[in-house]
Amino acid sequence: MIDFEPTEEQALIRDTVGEFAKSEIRPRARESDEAGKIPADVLLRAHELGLIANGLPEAFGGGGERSALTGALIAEELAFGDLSLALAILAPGLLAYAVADFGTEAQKQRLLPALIASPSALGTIALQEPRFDSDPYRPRTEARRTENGWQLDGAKCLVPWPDSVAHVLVLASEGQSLAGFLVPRDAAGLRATPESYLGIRALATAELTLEGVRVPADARLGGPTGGHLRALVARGRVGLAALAVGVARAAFELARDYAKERHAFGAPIATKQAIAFKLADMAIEIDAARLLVWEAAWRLDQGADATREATLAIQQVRRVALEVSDGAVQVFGGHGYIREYLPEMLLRNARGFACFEALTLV
Amino acid sequence: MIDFEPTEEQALIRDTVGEFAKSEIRPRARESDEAGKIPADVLLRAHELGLIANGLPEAFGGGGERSALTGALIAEELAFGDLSLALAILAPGLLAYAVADFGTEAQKQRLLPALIASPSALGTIALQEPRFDSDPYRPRTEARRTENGWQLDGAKCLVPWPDSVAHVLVLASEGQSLAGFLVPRDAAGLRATPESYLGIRALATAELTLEGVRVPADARLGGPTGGHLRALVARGRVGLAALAVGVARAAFELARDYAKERHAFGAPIATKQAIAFKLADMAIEIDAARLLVWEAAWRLDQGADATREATLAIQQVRRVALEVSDGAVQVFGGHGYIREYLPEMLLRNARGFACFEALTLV
Amino acid sequence: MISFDPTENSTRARDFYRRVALERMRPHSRRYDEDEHALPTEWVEFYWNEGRKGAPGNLGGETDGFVQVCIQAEELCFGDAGLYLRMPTAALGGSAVSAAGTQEQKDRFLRPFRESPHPIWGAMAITEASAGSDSAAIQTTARFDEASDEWILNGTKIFCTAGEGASQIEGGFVVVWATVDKTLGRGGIKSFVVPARTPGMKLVGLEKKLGIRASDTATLVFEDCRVPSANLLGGKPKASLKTEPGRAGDKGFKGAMATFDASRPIVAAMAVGVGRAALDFLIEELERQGVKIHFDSAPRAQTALERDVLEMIAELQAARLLTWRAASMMNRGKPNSLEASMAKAKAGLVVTKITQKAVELLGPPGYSKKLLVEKWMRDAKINDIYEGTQQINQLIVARRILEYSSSQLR
Amino acid sequence: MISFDPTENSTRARDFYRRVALERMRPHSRRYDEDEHALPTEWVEFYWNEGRKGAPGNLGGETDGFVQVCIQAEELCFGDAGLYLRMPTAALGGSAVSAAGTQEQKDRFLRPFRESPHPIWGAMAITEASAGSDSAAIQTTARFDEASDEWILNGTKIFCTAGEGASQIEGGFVVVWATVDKTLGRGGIKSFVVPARTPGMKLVGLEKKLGIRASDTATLVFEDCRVPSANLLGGKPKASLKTEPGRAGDKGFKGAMATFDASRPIVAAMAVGVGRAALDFLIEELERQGVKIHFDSAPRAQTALERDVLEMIAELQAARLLTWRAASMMNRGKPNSLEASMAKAKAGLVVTKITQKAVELLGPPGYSKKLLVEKWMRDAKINDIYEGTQQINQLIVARRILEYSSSQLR
Repeated sequence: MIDFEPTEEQALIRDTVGEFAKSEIRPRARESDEAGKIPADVLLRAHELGLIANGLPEAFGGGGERSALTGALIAEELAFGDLSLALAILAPGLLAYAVADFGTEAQKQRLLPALIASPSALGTIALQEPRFDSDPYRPRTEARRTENGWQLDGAKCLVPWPDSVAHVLVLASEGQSLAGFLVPRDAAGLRATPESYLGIRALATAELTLEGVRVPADARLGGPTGGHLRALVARGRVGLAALAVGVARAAFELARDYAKERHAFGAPIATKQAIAFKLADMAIEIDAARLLVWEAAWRLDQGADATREATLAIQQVRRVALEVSDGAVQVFGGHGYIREYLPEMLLRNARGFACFEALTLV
Repeated sequence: MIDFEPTEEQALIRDTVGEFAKSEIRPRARESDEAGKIPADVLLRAHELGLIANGLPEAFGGGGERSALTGALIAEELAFGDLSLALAILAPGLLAYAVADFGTEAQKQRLLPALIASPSALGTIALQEPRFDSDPYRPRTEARRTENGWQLDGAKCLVPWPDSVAHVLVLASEGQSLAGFLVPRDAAGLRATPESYLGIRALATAELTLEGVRVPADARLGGPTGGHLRALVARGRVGLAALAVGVARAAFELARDYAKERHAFGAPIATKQAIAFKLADMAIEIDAARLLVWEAAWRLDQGADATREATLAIQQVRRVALEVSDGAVQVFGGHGYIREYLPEMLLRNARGFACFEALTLV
Repeated sequence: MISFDPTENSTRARDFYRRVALERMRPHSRRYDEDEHALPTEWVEFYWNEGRKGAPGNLGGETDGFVQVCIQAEELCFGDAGLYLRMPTAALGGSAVSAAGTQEQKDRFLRPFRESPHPIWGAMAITEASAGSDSAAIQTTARFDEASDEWILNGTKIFCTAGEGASQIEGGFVVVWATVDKTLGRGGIKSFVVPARTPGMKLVGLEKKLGIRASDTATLVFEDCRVPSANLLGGKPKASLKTEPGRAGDKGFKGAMATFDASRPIVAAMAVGVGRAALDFLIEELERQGVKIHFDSAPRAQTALERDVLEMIAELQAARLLTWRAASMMNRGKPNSLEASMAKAKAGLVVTKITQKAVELLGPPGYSKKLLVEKWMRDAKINDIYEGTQQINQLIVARRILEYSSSQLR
Repeated sequence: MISFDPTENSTRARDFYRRVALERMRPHSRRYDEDEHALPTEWVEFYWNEGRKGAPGNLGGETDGFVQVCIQAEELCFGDAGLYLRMPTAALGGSAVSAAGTQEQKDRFLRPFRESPHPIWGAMAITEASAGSDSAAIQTTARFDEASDEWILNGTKIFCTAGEGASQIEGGFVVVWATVDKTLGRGGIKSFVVPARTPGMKLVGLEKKLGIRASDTATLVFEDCRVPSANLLGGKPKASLKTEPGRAGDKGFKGAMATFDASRPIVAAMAVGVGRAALDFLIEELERQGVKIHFDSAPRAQTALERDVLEMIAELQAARLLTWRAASMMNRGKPNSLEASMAKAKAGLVVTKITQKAVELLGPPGYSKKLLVEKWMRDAKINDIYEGTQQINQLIVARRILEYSSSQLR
């Protein structure tokens, strides 16, 4: 039956995370952006919520409650607090989810227990590439068979790269198909360079260059033949799209509240149709985008292919997040342009969704 | 020196044509649209203004005052009156301008005197093709050499087709290059079917099918080797773009005046920012588009290649004409949707610029 | 629980009405678009005798409630929005009676729609030349005549959808908004049920429109048009009518207003149907031309055409989901005025753009009368205008999100 | 005569300032973007000693007048908008003095900009915490003290561009807007020239901004800051100051306002420069990547990338031409308030979108600090905001086209 009400449990999780975002994340957003650093204490408190573990298999210490829809609700709330922090908080899931979804039994047993137990991210995923035409389905990074494994060559960027990372899942083209390879941080031929971007400045990311990186046969996610990772992209887009909705909502609510407080020509600027209608459009676009994200997440939870829905959602949300955050700067006027207020940061962060192709966040 | 003031002579012509459009064309716009017919008397009075002849070579009875810029000023004013009528009024120039620009001396002598003298269009031009990917620079219609001339095969549409037409200039791909061929109306293998479109309903247009149409060697515009017609497309786009500006301006002025008269909630709707700002954006976009058209026209008058400027102008104006006419319907509300008022017709006409690729109107 | 899974009932209804759309409406689309004021007999007869019964052998069990109603409306307008609006039903007039009428009024006015041997129509008459979005400005008056115990209506109504059928065919009726006391502004406006062929109600004209031409948009004049006091929607005992006419049939007006919140999701669904007609055709036609739309191309490696189509698909689905959400809230008995206006605003805008874009992307054939796409572009535009214009719905949304009254945000 | 042909003077100026942009500004762009409040010494010195002299061996003959000024501004902001705003010039303060000052005031305040041995700055201080677009709400007061024949200023000004240099470096000055009588609203607002280092004028802070970080945006506090009566811009004889302070220096305020119409085309040209920096880079980079932009592809056969770039080129050129038109009207001595606001509104919006799009189309590298595109996106956004926000300019345009007063359309 078609319905749009989360379950009571989902509503509880959403509200809990929302409260956490409001009281713990948002107040630290600006300082983290200026310092280019994630406050460790927030990560620890977030870990206590068990958001990631909850969605991973019980067999390896998780809660076994995997749901992309629930994940989308969580991601939106976290990003409503702050995008950099949301990504850092969800980072421990990047590799864990990929392994849980596509790994062989052996790979799960080898990696999941630690990934689930650790408060910090022991793994990450390398998907985007430093090119204008970066293509998640057809990476330029190549994997070629060697007699006893694989050789990887190429370059990646925007790879979440906390110090705790021990393994990176590198997505590469293996002939015509998309495959993933588990590469140890210290693998020979792998070089990681810290990056600096317009936005998500608090999040540590790296550009990776892979020159003749050799990995053994069991490093291929899903085994030598399995693990066709196209489905990973759809899942990765849903998570990002949910984050983008959170960023847009943050911008909208700031703009709405400011417009009601700020007076010009003797009345709140929100009483001017030019402002009020802009806010109305923001609200409509955000709700519309969220529903597209939910539909894609719901399909994932049905075990259906969500390539189409995820693509539509991320494409829509990419635009909406930018327009709404830009609109928030506009509503704030001069105050939107200075770093004393958040809109300029939201605009910088929102633009990031033009580069992030997919991250396994849900 | 960079300047945006027409010469006194241009201003005089513009105002004369503008007055004609207001008093003679606009009042007949609706009836012509409903009847699907151009009122002959308007064409005759328009002919007396000598708008076309004025721009054609003196040697053949013209005024020798050819200027794309002046032509753009005229086209905008006529289309401000009505698009169908503007096209019908300018139709006598379609073939004449093409021959004057690209014809051999012999072709000019053979065709121009009659084309210039006749009040009705003895010639027309066939450029658009009935395909979603119709491409003015690379028509599917093909011209192949025969021992004593050329054979044409293909299909054309949106060909202005008054009864008076005796010759049609068919644009075709001759190998890699774009060439034009003068085809008599009664040529064997040429079939003309009347068309009916969403807009420009008063203008008679035809779909042409050419099956093994054979024409002699001297039918090729510019002679067997000359007459490279890429430049014709740019000129044809400038004329259309100028018409589109006129349509947009008509829609804007109707909306502006209606918004000042129409009251709702105790005040003219123009006093609502939502309406007022929409009108402001219309005005800005129209002026911006006009300047792009002028620049392209000015380059033509300099004898420079205007491919780039004409493409930018037509692309911009295509969007602006649609948005402004749609906006006018919106400002009129329910009245914008009924045929008692003009906005719905302007919207239908404006959409036509998505199909018209180029017409030699200036 | 969040779910995008229609019930079996909805699926059957969707398939049934889609077949109706393609087999019973499309074949007549062009004819009744051109023959503007003709009655589409085949369609009207079919709908009255079979169509309205819905999918044969209706199932029991779970239904999507109002969402299913939206799905049906989408399918029928996927067929033809003009013919949809010409369907013999009580339409908005019926919604007003069910929402605000007394039991007696419901029986009296709605039973014929079940029992009449021939097709009949209901309609709602609100708009006036100088009262569009601003219904408080209504000039049509209703005077109570104690002697005859009747209301006497005087005024002119325009843009009355289905007004021809509802005013002329025995058994139908028009719900007319009129003021019993101009000094009371909105408070003085009541709605009255005027049965078809009531003396004093005259059909003086039918609009010539850009689109939805199969639908009759009437101008109705009321000259000393008398209806029994029992026809005041949600009527009050006569006594109060004399002493305080302002308080008469309050439920009537509020209820009639309420019908808009209830109808907006359906209107939005109708819009989505028109948009889908154009979009589906575009995609099929492009495929016939060898252009396939991919959902997995890199954003910066797409063709302009592909990106346009992806945007159109996403926008239409966004409008559909907003519509379903607003409807599902009604299933849960939640107030949905904000969500209904969001859906209406988004759907109206989206389908206007989609259909205009479809005409463009198909090139000259899209602009030609040979295809129906140009008609769908004309039909779609009404969704930006009627049942609350784009701007009115934005205004409602703005007021709700800002928590402003209609006096704080005009 | 309509012409798009720049004079030889303009061409030489354009080439000169383009070289300055690439050789003297770009090399410092990243550093002074990161080192936000540092003085860009190399640039300031170069500009003061050489840059401002313009193209060597200036020609006589025809010039494009104000259009040439716009061309120069575009080139320098093509270099770096932040550094441009940090140039040692009298800037808006200077425009106010030339537009509204008495001859004596022009000599006294502008001569130093020709003769000072070291770089100096001028600035205009209008905005206050609670008076942004709404300058009538200005709270800063000016009280006339007969005894000392001085004006006494009290209040706080924010968002004062070049306010650090203008308030701190001997020889510079700040034009301050203040009210001599709040009851007079706009009529009570006058402008006063406060020389740098005047006691009572304090620099209390510099904003940390999204972009144009090389430019100093100051908060200035005025505490019993005294300036001689002769510093009232366009001042009137003392007598009237006592009897009717409201009428003092009317020319002053109107003139200061007038400087906005005069400056808007230049501000629009600055915007175009920033947009062009991003667009030119995008096109060059795409070519390096093997993507060529064609101007003759069929609309429905374009790549999404190609169409985006064509739109960006068209939009930027449209903004440039609106700008030149507004400037050329000044050459002809025509009022250009409407055209100036059109140019400002269009340019601000266009370059905001173009730079945001350029970041997107370049993919991750565009988002990275390795390139300057992300900086240009940050710099560009100011054009939607300062010197009259997008909305204010739309409002001005709307009033002009509707012939409404500021009270009829708020």
